[in-house]
Amino acid sequence: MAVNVYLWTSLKKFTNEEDRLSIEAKSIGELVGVLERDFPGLKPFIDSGISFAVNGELSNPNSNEPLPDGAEIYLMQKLKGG
Amino acid sequence: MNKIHVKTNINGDHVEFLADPRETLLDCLRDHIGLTGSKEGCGTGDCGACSCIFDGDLVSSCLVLGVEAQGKSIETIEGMAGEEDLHPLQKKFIEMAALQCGFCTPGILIAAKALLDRNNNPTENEVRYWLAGNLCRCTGYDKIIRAVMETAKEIQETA
Amino acid sequence: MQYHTPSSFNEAVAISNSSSGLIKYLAGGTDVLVQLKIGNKSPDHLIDIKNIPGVRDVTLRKDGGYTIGAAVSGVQLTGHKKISNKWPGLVEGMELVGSAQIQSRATLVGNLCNGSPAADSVPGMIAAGASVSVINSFGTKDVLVEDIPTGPGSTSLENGDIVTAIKLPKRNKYEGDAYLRFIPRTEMDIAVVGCAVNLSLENGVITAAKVVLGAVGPKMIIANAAADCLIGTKLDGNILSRFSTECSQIAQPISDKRGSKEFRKDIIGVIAKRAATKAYARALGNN
Amino acid sequence: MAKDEITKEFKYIGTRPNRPDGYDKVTGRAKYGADVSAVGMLHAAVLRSPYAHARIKCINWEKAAKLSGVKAIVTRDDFPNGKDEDTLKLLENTIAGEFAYYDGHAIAAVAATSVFAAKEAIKAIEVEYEVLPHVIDVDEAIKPDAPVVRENAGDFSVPEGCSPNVASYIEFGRGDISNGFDKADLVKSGRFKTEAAHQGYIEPHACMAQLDHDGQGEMWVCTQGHWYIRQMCAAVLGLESSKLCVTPSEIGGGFGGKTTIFIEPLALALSKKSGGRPVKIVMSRAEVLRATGPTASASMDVKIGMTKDGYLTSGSVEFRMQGGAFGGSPVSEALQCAFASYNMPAVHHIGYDILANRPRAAAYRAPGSPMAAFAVESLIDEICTDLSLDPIDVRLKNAVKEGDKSSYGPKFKKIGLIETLEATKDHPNYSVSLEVNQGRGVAAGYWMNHGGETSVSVSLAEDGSVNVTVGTPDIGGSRASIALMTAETYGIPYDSVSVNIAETGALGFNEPTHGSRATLASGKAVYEAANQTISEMCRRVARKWQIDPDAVFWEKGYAKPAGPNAGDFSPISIKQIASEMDKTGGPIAGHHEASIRGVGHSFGVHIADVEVDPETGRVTVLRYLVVQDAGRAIHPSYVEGQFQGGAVQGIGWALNEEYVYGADGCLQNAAFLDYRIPVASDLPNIDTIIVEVPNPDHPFGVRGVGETGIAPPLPALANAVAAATKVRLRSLPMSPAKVLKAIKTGSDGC
Repeated sequence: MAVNVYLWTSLKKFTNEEDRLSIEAKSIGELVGVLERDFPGLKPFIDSGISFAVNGELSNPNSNEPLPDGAEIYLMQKLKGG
Repeated sequence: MNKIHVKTNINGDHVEFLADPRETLLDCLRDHIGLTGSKEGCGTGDCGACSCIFDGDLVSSCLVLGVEAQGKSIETIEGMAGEEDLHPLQKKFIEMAALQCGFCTPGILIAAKALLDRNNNPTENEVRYWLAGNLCRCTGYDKIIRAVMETAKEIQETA
Repeated sequence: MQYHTPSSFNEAVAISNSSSGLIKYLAGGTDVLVQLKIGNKSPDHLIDIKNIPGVRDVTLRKDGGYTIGAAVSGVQLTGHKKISNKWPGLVEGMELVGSAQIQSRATLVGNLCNGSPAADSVPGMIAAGASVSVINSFGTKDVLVEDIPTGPGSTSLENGDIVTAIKLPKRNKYEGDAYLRFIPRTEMDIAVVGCAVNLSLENGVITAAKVVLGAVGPKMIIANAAADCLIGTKLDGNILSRFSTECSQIAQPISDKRGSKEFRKDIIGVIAKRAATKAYARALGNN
Repeated sequence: MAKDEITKEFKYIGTRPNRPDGYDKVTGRAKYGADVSAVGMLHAAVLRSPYAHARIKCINWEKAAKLSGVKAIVTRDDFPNGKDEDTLKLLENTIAGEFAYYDGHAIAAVAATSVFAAKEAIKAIEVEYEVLPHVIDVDEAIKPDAPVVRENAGDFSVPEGCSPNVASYIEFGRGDISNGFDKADLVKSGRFKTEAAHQGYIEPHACMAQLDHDGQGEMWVCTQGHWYIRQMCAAVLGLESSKLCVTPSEIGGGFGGKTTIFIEPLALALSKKSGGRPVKIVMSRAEVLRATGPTASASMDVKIGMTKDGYLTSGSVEFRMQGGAFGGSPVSEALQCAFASYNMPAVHHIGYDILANRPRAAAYRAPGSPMAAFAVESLIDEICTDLSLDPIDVRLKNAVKEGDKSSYGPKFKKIGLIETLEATKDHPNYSVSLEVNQGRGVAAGYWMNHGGETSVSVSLAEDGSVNVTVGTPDIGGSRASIALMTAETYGIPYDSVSVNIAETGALGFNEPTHGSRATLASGKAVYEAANQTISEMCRRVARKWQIDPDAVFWEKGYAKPAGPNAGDFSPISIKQIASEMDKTGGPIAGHHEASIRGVGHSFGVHIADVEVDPETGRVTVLRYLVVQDAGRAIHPSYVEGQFQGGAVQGIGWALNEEYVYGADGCLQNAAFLDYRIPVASDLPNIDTIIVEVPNPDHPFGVRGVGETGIAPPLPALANAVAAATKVRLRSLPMSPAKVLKAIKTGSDGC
């Protein structure tokens, strides 16, 4: 089951200049594992706090909730609020 | 530093306290008498959160020394409500949501009361200028001004 | 810090003479308490003059002028109908000092003795030709208000001098004054520039003028050259624009957090022009 | 109540009852940060750096320690080392180590038996400084030869060759922007600058803390989030989190500025060093302005293309934001907000987070969004003017709607920008005729809103009234909105609900009242927790009726048989269930813990009418309108209050608020006298329209409402000033001096 992962431009240098990846993952937690394994340059970004938007909805990096097939996932910098 | 024995009247009660002459009236109200309703937002007379009535005059209690209270009569927010009920301004502020965080509210209520005691039919502009010494960061003043105007209207109607 | 409450000015002078260290006088306290809060050094002696009889009185003298006690507050002054009618410019200068809360406490004398070149009530007093009564161990004397400020935060008053009252001269028909200042907000700011204008008219023609500029020099500037160009006119033609330029040229502002030199020079002329127009209208109407 | 019922009429939601804490707050009884004392309490004062940048060579506090009444002095040496990087930054900002990084940076703290004694002791501490070069302005700080604020401050994201003051870098976008610009009939670009603004809450930071040598402590503090305080204090002091009990006082405003620590660890450390005596620290206003907040200052390059019929074809931004000596400016949020209102084929964003010798930027209401809105909405207005297009029509043509991809990627669900624009256009303010020297400005703004970690509980009292316990401090009426949602969920009167804000030991973790989340997130969690108790009540009634629990349903405060097949039973009220609960199984309570999602994005549109004095440059706001999608206004008065308060903060930022630094890098206007927040006489009434396009992911349709309102005023006023003067100001604040200069020279030099 593959999901579509979109990265922000400055991450491309760690993903062979791809800003869109198709990755086999059933949960965000699993996705993070794959990203860190295949693209180790992403690890510091993920470690420093990152948000995942799954079909328009923010999710936790360690979430075990199942991902819908073909989900559109955006990696986003962690947000602040006032 | 020698402390000075001050005898005064606060909200109708005889009160005595020992003041370091460097202490402001606000310090004395809050720290010696336990009346913490008057707030310190700046300590330099710029925000009005410490507003009190001092011998009939609206003052910033951070700009009055505690020792100056000797023989005076002071009204604070704690004395604003009657025994039975809130002051009309207090009621109107709650009803019309004229407060958000509530920190500036005691000072604004005291200042607004001082205005309405002098002039129960102020224009909106008069209210805005009178309350210019009372900073509020939450409300944008809109609901505060409306509540004061509405209270004035009610006071006139019942008078 | 020792706190004193003398019951006469003589007693205040005696306390002052017998005390060492930094001595401050407390009238309205709106500057002294701020200095206590943020200043590096507290005074050693604080002499509260408010218990002295007469300090909160406004009296009409035999010569027709008014004497305003050293502890008369802004609220008292603005509430005094006769002074407000005769010297609206002087009164509005005082009224612009701070908030309603400040007005209950602040005094003309305090505003003067604080020595700020931006003090709102001082240009009006100077333009009015007001003087102060000063007491010290040698006796009492009258000094023109314009001779008191000497620079930012400093005055010509010496240790042991206590100002007991402000004296306003008699007001005549067809005279009028005005004070305007510029601030970024509508209230609660220190003047970026200020200007007081006091005019005397005969048949609508200006016969005497005093123009005082605030916050554009180390102390208030008496703009005689600008005042001169008003004399003999009815503020008609291009007089106001000449006057405005003259005031801008006379001003010697500095750049600080409240405004640049250039901006102050620009707007002092505008404010002066507007103050002159207002003073003139008042003089015309003041019969 | 099911989610598909959100369009239904509500009985309590949408009404305007008195807030539960109203009485306390109008009588002076409400207790804020500085309002408590304890037996044996000490007062503390903090020594702060008089330099913008200095090496601290030596701190000699022996003389101070000998002064009468002095009980404890702490410096950096009293705090444990060996922290992770984030904790180290927090600690560095709490108390300086080797370097003081900004004017006002804490150096040492003293606890003494009186405030005066503490202040005297501060003066007696001797510090030897080696003054170092400093940098204040963001465009200066990014230059390669700028003074280095902190060595090796750049993180892994920073490209090679950047100034050492670049802390992080981000770049994202989509589409082909150069192709987009080619398709435009008009392409404009410009540089925009905003100054740092302080949150300006009227209550200075204050806390009272107590910490024993066994590591157990407690704290009373004014904060937006006491779990954050606990977490951060525990981290910098090396304490076990659960042993520190943090109780939030009432809070006198926060706006993002009270979501982190400043004095709190100092109070704990002083208490420990003085043998566990309670220590109170209350900041002065000058300390608040010098050492807390503010938001970032920004320098922003924007380029936008539009067709002559008003369609946006392409946009690019490069934002440089200075967030103080430790980084953390909201540059990525600003970038996300920049084009979020518009459906554009191509957008590109670059952002730099830059260090300067200023206090560490704290969150401030929609962090980053106001700056972005100022740059983008100003430039769109310039293009509309040049192409003679109506600014609302242009925004309607380009407005994002459900299903559109946002400028930063994810798709929008149901959103209300179009409805908001239409309501704005219909308002009478848009057609009032203007006179000479007057101008009208329109601008939109966006905030994504936030859900976040949330824990709540509800419990039924024996008389059928309900206690709700939440962990989000009430800054602007959230007790009232939470009580309304609770009343609606149960179908019981608003007055039968009490909302309590609990200390850290009473609930699971809660993020602060930030990100416009209190009503949204605590409300959603309370709805879930209340429904647990409703299920339990239905179960107990089912047992009583000896029917299946599924055959009992809840309506308007009563358990009822689900239908004729369930049996013929008289409904049982919550009161009766409550009165019998000791006999039917004991206490009835529910709780809910979650990371709340489904925040619902928030859009607002403002119209400002101004008059400009052409001789002095002074701007007077004549009329002001805020239109914003609230999703669902739970308590409309407090929603309006958020709109109005946000707008006025934005007006202050646009016109007169700024940090003024001297050549020495020290802050010159650390008082409300010269840090000029708007006063009552500066303003007209602020008109509001609450648009309600319910958030489909919230049980009552709520979207956060707190933050969006601060973004549009900056460009709305700039656009209005431009309309009034025919001169475009591209830097804030639009202080009289700057406006006058622009009128005289045709530009503000930005």
